[in-house]
Amino acid sequence: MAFFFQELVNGLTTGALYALVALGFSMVYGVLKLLNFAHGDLYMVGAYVGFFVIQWFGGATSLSIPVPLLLVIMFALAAGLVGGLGVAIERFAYRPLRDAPRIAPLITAIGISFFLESAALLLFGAQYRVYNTPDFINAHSGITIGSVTINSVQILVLVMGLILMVGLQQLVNWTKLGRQMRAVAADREAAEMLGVNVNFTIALTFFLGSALAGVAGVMAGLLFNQVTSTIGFIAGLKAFTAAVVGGIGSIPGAMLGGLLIGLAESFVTGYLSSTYSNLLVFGLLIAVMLVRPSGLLGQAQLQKV
Amino acid sequence: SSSGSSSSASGGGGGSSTQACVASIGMEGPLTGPVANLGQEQLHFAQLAVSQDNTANKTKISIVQGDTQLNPAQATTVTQQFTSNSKIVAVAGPAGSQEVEAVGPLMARAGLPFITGSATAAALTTGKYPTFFRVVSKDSVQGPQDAKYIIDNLHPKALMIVDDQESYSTGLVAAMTPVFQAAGIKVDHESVSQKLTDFSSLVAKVTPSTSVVVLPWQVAANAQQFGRNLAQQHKKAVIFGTDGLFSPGTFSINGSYVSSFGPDITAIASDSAIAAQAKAKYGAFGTFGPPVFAATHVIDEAIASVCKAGQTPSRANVLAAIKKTDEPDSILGQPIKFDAHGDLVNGKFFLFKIDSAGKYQLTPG
Amino acid sequence: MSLDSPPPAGPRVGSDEWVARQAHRREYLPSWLGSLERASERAGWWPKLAAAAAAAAVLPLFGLGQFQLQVGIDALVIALLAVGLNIVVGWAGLLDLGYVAFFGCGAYGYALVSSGQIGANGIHLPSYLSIPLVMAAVAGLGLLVGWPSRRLIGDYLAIITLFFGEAFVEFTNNVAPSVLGGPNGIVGVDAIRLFGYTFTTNKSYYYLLVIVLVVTMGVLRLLDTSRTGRAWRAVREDPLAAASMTIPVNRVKLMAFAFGAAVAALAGTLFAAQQISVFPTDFDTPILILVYAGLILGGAGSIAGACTGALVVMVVYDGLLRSPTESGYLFYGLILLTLLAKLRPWRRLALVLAATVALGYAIHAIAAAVSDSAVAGGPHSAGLIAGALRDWVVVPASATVAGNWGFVALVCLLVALVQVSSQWRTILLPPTLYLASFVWETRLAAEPAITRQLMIGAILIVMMNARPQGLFGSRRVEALT
Amino acid sequence: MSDPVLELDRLSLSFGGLRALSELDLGVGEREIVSLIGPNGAGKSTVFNVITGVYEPSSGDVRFAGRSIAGLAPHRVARLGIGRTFQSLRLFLNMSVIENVMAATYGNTKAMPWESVLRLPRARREEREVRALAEDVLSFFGQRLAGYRWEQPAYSLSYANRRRLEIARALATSPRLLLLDEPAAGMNPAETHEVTELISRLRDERGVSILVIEHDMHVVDSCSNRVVALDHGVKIAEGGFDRVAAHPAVVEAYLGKDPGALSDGG
Amino acid sequence: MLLSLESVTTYYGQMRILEGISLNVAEGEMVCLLGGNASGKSTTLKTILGIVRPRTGQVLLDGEDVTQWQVPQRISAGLAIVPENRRLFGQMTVRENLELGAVLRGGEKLDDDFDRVHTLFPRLLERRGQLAGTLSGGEQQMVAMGRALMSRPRLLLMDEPSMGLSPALVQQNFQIIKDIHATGVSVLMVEQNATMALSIANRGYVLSTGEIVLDGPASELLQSEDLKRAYLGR
Ligand SMILES: Nc1ncnc2c1ncn2[C@@H]1O[C@H](COP(=O)(O)OP(=O)(O)OP(=O)(O)O)[C@@H](O)[C@H]1O
Ligand SMILES: Nc1ncnc2c1ncn2[C@@H]1O[C@H](COP(=O)(O)OP(=O)(O)OP(=O)(O)O)[C@@H](O)[C@H]1O
Ligand SMILES: [Mg+2]
Ligand SMILES: [Mg+2]
Repeated sequence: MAFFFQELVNGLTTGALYALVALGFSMVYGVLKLLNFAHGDLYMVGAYVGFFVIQWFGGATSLSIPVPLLLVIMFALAAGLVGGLGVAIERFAYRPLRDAPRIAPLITAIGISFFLESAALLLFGAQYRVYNTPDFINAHSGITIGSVTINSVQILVLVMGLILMVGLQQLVNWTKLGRQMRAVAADREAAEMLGVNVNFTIALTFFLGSALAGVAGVMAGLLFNQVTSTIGFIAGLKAFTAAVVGGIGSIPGAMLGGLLIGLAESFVTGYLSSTYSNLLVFGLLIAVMLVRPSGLLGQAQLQKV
Repeated sequence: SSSGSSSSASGGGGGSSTQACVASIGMEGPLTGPVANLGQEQLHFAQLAVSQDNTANKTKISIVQGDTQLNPAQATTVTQQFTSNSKIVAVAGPAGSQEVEAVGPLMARAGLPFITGSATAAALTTGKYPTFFRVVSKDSVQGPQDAKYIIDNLHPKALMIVDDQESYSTGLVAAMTPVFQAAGIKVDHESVSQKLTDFSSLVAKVTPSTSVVVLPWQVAANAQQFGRNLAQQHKKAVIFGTDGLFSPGTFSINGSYVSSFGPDITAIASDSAIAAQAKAKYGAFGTFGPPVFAATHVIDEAIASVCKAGQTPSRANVLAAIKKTDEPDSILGQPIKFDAHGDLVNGKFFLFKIDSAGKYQLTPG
Repeated sequence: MSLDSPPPAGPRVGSDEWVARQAHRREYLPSWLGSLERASERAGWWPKLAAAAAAAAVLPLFGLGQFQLQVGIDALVIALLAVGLNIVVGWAGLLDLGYVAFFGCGAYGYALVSSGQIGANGIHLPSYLSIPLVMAAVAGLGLLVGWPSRRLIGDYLAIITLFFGEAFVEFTNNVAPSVLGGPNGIVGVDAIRLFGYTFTTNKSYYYLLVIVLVVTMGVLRLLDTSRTGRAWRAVREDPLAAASMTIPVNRVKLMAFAFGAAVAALAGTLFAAQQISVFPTDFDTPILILVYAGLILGGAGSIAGACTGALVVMVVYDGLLRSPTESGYLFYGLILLTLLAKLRPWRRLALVLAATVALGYAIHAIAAAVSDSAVAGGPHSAGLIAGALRDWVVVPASATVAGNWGFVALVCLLVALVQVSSQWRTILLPPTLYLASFVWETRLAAEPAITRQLMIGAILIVMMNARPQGLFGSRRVEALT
Repeated sequence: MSDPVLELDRLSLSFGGLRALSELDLGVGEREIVSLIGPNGAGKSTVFNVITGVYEPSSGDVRFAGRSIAGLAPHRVARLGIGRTFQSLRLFLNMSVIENVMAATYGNTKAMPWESVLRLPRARREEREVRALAEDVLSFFGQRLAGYRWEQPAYSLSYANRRRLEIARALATSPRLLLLDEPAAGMNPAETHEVTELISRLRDERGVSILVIEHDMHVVDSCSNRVVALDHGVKIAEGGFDRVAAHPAVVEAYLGKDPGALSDGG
Repeated sequence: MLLSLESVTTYYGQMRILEGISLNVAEGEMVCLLGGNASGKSTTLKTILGIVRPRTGQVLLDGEDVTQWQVPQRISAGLAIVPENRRLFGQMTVRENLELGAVLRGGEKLDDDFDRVHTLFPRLLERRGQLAGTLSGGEQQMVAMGRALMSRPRLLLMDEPSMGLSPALVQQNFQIIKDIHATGVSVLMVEQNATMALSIANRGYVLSTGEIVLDGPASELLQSEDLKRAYLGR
């Protein structure tokens, strides 16, 4: 039973991380119907930002500021910078393609992904950069119940993930801004006709989505300790999967999808086989999709004929 | 001044002929893509070797980069690029055994010598690729040796062995597993993708009786994370890693073992200059660079010796010179000499145990 | 077909002449580009294919080396894949992200039945049996994978097929290593032997691929203009309307999957035979990306577009960008072309170019006067470019850090250029151009492998922005629902 | 009424809680034009969707030429001989005008892909026939869809011509029964008049039965043999135009108290 | 003059849709724009609102050149549109749709505006919590008009407000338009239903293939032979 709970905690933590990345991905999809394959690379940039913040304040072993402050700076800076990067990308690469066939921005997104990944390789080098989280966040200071351990980084990830997800859900559903975002998502031209500043709204969505990716990147750095230019690919893939399985464009769906994948991976590895874990997880997700073709929480497209 | 020139008895000196000794070396490795960290390290050490040897030998050797992304099809294209470039007289690389399998025939047809610093599959040196050499030992030597060490010294009742779904890793696992099984040890064979960075769920599977986890991986940072996950879940198993895990500063889990085809060049007095230079120029490095340094150095010296003999450094001449290589010492802390199939004669292994400060201590074994 | 009823003249109250006057209302690109546009609109499809085939056939006569031939082969394989993918994506409108797995299945299938892998002596089927067999088997697999397309639409189908693609790599890596070889793949695959001729050399494979590609394109063209092709496109346009017009939508979608898979398998067999080996990593996402890039850059929905796009992408990515010299030409060439196309009038172009040249010499002179080491590096480009730029671009002795910052500044400047007014753009252009050159010579040319990835990314972004519908794609209207 | 071609028998359908159709009986006879009228949201288009298999009825039956077709897939219904148009146009916009029409013959042709590729006799014959059929149905609209317009992409057509093309496409399925959903919507009075004539000609020259939804009373008045009025999925009146138009429930729910008040007052 | 277009030419991509259109709407006037399908009526409205930009020519509001203005700016200056096909946000409630109409009026209380809309369309008060997508066609049209009124426009642009509505609703609709006009809002209306539109408008323009081919007072246009033949003929 302890084993079960241990795998549960592990699954929830990675799942929360996937969910955050998926959330940003899904938001962007919501307003632009764009599969932003560069989303994972924004996450990678976020992880680098976190790493350089640690370096800037003296490195993991000799921090010159208190850890909470460090964390705040890391998250704020990653959110801001990566969010800004997202906005720039939207302005530069996606905006000219707003009215193009849907598949065109897909290739642009791949181009962006190539570009970001190799730019990181060029600027930061190929070697793995290491956070050394345990040196400044005591990994053993978490909660231990029986033989199940939840370390403090996992707690941080779970709590922050939850807060961000709920906050975003509130923002989209109950604020004027959220209403504008939903309006743009539903019918861009109609929204524009009402005076909604479509460019601003889309830029804002990109900012939020990318900032989430940045924050998730820092969390991944804290959790997995390492960052290199290629970590974005897998993260992007997981986000895409989570978003689609949950029902693409739906915020609770992205959360659910992320958690589901995290848990599935954890339990499949734990109880079945790590060798076939990806195959089995894929199989499971395919089964989910076949039962619910528009994702777990996605509404079946109401097609009025 | 460096170990390279001081240790090389065969080459040395430099081209005394009036003509400058000009040639190019192709460098094949995963310079981008998922394991760019390995490829870039290899490239950096090749560049270091060439610049040192050029100064020492008064040669004008340059490097042509070929990015394979550890993908055999790309390696084929790169190799075609190299074989059609007549200036290229030898190749350092490619990195992976699959790639060697893919390009071996092309290299042979072009008479282009190639020396890898990391392809260790046993099947490569059965004589099918006459221009192939390697400065590292093969799996069939390292695997059983490591397994024997583990059995004799760590006495596990059960162990977990995790491959990373690359040819390097699966090769070693295939060589080790029978030895463990013959010794009656319960083996839990797992496998994870190199791209995975979270091992907590795998670590949860480490049972209390599992006292050793063997990680024949290429990405040291992943092993570090594995070790941390072990500690977080209060698991006591000892990590036994191979070559890729040799990476002081990155992999530093107290009490782990690393078996490596290269020594810790930072700890070898004669290598300290190179190590310092590499560190200053490119940052931290692991064990994938030094063998490529050695490979490149072998080529450099071969070219220099051809020039010195008054001949043009053609592929055939360089190939002949490489075959004759006999370095009493090298950056790898061992002599370099090839057998008829291109394997290193008497390839050595170095075993390190990591202490609580993260230092790699050479362990006799 | 009668095209002779003349379009009516000027507008009259209440009459509906839009279509009639459409041609007169269309604006073409300026000058010679416009004439090219018209000319290519007029030329027929089959003559164009014949001309392209002839060009491909005579190309090797101009002394292509082994490398160029290899690039040609790679490009032709990807083109074949893109043409096959066009059936699924371009015609049937199904976003299939697992397509490359069919390629892999074709290659592995051929490798298994044409090597020593299975059994004591292996199976060595003759090519005229193995190729159709593999194609048929993979087409069957296509039906299976396409099965979810009955229920899933759009991006939901995309994810399922993406799983399939990933699963293929996982499968070949992990399952039955004694048969599939695990990460070590299958080596020693037989050459293709047809009509008593054994294809061994690169040149022979080049010609084989040209023939196969041309025949495939021809076949697909015939299919496209038949009831099957019309049904595919109808399903893409509006599945419900298609169903209401007697088209069995699911069957037609599955057929697209099967045909696409068969073409991919064909490409796979040729690939395996030419490479003499197959490995799981050969069929991973990067290949998929290249195929998609080619298809969409060329214009999804058009056979010619798919083929041309793929050839362009591969020749650039695999051929030109691999060599630092050529990628230098490409870099400067693209900059010049962009300026030529975008900067109007000519006077403004001349002004910008002159300012850039002057700026460079000035900076170089100042830098040289201040410190020798500031110009000690010398351009990294080879050949002509280096000569031309020697006294113009500043390259410090140790330039990694300066180059990196330059790169960041360059990206920022480029983003800024899009935002500012046109006067500011003219003013900012010369420093941007100079900075671009600086970054190239100090940093990018020194890292050809990384630069290759960077450039292909940048090229994809710029090309898609310049022509969202692709090179050959015609303007598409997506139904407003 | 002669033998009915189409017969709806106590047809009901709900969307969630909404009862879009309830216990609807309706028949269309051979060579008959029946108009379906009713306020917005009455369930008129839903009737079409149930007949053509887009929706499955919750209860009740649909019989076409004596055979039950409820729950059949749309393409099967179409092959049996029911052609339709859509209220919100659903053309194959990026295909040419003639291809739009030719595509609709898929179910009535048989050439396999390889026959098409090799241009075997059957494929060639079918292709000839299909083309002839397409030209024939397009020529039904006089100059409107003739000549140079065949090779134009459908998106380049004007709205009215798109409506015509939808009708042509439906005709190409060789239907016995044609379902037209607001064929005159978005057309000006002159064009509307043309459509009215066209509908009558379809019956007279092609011998098809027609069920038509229309809001324009002039159309309904001048071409229908019989009018059925729906409200909230329930039939509220049936019969000749004059009778239905005078029916108090229809006036109340649909026509408004004072038809023509505004246009007369202007 | 409240609104005037001066030889406006508009393109969609490579396609020229409007060819030098000039038209005026005075304060308090109701003007209708007629024309065959695809003659560019909607495009004209979109050009006025700023959704598409003219390549040449000017759009003037109160004599001021607003050609380069963004849509929000123009809406603040008093324009609003009831778009073709209503274009409601189906997944949002009626209330949210109305609120979006006042999107530019940050913060201030909207109660007065809601009251105004609800007195014009009492039905919308009943249905304020319902998802707009589930309304009947006529109710949707009411929401679209109410939504446009939320921004307190001086000039209301209407694109085929009676399209697809049942006869009863068409009449009701025209009555509402008259009411709105009576409250002092100027109206520029695109309509297929030419007779009805001209019967309540002051002036009219006729568009054909992107050019204005006829214009004048509504009563004169109703008599025009050309127009009769093309539109009213039967
Ligand atoms: N797919 C669907 N899901 C849910 N409700 C639907 C669906 N299709 C139609 N409805 C509802 O069923 C009712 C009848 O719709 P229908 O389209 O048949 O009306 P109609 O009579 O054609 O109206 P109109 O004249 O406006 O076209 C409406 O309330 C509509 O909202
Ligand atoms: N977004 C667009 N992109 C390209 N072409 C367009 C676009 N919108 C409209 N068009 C074209 O411009 C022309 C005029 O369209 P517009 O919508 O202005 O006509 P309209 O007079 O409003 O017709 P309708 O009576 O059908 O509403 C049409 O040919 C149409 O195809
Ligand atoms: Mg309807
Ligand atoms: Mg319109």
